[in-house]
Amino acid sequence: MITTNHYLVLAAIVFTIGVIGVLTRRNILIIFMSIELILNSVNINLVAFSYLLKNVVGQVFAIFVITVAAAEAAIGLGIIIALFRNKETIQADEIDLLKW
Amino acid sequence: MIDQIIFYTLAFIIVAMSLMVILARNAVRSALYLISALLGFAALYIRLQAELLAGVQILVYVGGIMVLFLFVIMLVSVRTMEHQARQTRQWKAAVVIALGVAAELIYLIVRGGSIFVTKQPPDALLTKSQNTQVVGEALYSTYLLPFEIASVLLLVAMIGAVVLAKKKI
Amino acid sequence: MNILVNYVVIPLVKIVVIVAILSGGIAYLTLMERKVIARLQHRLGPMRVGWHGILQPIADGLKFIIKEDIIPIKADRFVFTIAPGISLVPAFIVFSVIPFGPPDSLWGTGGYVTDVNIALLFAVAVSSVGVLGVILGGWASNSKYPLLGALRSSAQMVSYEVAMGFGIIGVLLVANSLSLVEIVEKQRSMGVWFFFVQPIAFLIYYFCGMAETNRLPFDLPEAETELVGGFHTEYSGFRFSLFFIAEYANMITVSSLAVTLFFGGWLRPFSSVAALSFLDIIPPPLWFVIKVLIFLYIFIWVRGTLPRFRFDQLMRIGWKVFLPVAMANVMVTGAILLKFL
Amino acid sequence: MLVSYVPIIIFLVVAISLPVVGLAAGRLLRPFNPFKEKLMPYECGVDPEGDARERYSVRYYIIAILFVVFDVETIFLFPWAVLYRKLALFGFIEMLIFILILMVGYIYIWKKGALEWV
Repeated sequence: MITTNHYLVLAAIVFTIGVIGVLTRRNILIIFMSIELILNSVNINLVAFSYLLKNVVGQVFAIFVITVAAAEAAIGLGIIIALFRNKETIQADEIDLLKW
Repeated sequence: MIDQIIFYTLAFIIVAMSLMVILARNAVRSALYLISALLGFAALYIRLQAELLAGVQILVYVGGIMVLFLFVIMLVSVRTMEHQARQTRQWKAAVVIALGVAAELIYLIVRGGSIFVTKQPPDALLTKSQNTQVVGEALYSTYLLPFEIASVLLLVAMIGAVVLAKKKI
Repeated sequence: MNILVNYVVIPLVKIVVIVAILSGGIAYLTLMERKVIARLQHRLGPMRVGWHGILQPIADGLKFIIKEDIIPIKADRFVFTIAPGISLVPAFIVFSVIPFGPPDSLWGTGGYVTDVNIALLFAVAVSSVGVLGVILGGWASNSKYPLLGALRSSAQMVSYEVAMGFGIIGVLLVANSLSLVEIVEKQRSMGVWFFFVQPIAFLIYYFCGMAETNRLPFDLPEAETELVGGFHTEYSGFRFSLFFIAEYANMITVSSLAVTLFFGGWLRPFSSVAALSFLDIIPPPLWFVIKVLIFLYIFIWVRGTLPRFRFDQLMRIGWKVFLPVAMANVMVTGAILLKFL
Repeated sequence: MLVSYVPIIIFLVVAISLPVVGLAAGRLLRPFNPFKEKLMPYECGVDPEGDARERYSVRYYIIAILFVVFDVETIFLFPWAVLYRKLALFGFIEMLIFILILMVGYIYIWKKGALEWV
């Protein structure tokens, strides 16, 4: 019997994987992909609760999360491109100046 | 029984592919694994009767955002990167802390899970009418304001991206 | 037990038949293309293999299989191998939701593999995945022409996908359903094909379809004079044939969706006019195939007639003409529909 | 009906097996004798110059951004169009505002020349 808890645990695992990715990888692009994983784990929770409570609000919010993810990816990757132009690197720990 | 098989297969795909995302050598491989994970998420949404969301997930995430990622990877890919260290220096501490957070989350879910009825409702309760209609009704009436704000968000994304990326404006 | 038969066994039989028809159809589509273009240019086309070249596709297929499969030394082997599959598989799966006959046809099992609630969204979403194969293929080759070709090709595909999406919304406003079966049924109950209700949406859809499948006059990615062969320059043998099959499968997908959305799917012409009921002698699936063939013929005809656009012209048409027109079409359709509510 | 998605999974398996079987069958039939020149990246017959993964025009990225933004816009249009008969005038005005806001951005990028391909 698969309960809502199963989905919550799955989401927690994916969330953790995302957090580890954000904290440990040096490549900004992979950090961004880890953030996408985190957003998706949140969506699992929303949809699992929407299924449990027989209420579609969770799905509506999941759609908004996807919208935010799209906007975030657009702006974030724009920043990476601007950064790459100036610093010629996409390693997170080499971008350690507040001003250049 | 079938329910368990579906869930554990999808969960395995999602977790394995997510792990590969953060372990992969180069960014294109990561993107490839992320695509697989996202398709797994979409299948899970279908299992949870969120059909519209599954379609949106494939259309926007797999067909849209991941294309954007691959474009940027191509734009900034630097050869030398593959030979450098993949992890930051503090990666051991980071993993320990993240696992601590995970343990806490799972403890909370397992202990606190009983406060809500965790038994899944029988199928087809959500689908009095089609999923698209039900979601649409909520989206265009109750959640009218977030919907309009979403357009402002997209406007900001569009303008911001162009400003950031174009040298001469 | 019943579920197992209805949702596993019967669909499996249909899937195998559809895949067989598609594969054969794609093979003979290449022959049709060569023959039609030869006619347009006053040539004969393939004549040697079999009667009037009738066995040419089989010879081509065999050749694809026995040719040496070269993976360039600098390529990313894993991505290089997987990319043609990413391009091919979505092109095929779309057919799982396209209806080719009414729900009561084929001994009551329905003229489709499956009828899901979000069929149209599924078809649009899945066909948007194919672009990833092109990008990954070009990247994995690690060679200049494929990379440039892949960038161009994917930029073109995504640009036209947007206008295509808006075009489809025009139909949805009239049909009010994402199920392709219901969309065709709606055309029957309204007694009019959606082409006559949404002609602008159709034109946008079909032109964008041509651009999506990288066909002339939008075949910039394969512009031989400048890019050698585009994103599949480094591909040879069977892997190349996968990209090739994907392109033709996409042509069939675009034509099938155009027929389903705008030309009444499996319906005979003037399905509401009883006087023409003698047309029913041709069964619905055959009507569907005939209509699809007409669209495929137009694809080839256009290729034989028009020159190719320049890349800047291509982008301008996509973003500055098709997109605003498609958006205006959606809002105008909405405004007109308000009168009928 | 959830079960109506099962055929799609079956179709997926069949579609994936096609190229796999083809590649495997071809492996038994085709020749294999590579040498250095054959495995070189193709550059019109001369030895390749430099690295292929150079940096490319940022315009491709702008196109991809605009694509994602409009793609998200279409996903809001899908349920809207399905529900249009129910929403009627209210829905029309709602979507008109949504599209007008995005139109501001569209006109902005048009004027800034981001759609120009020079």
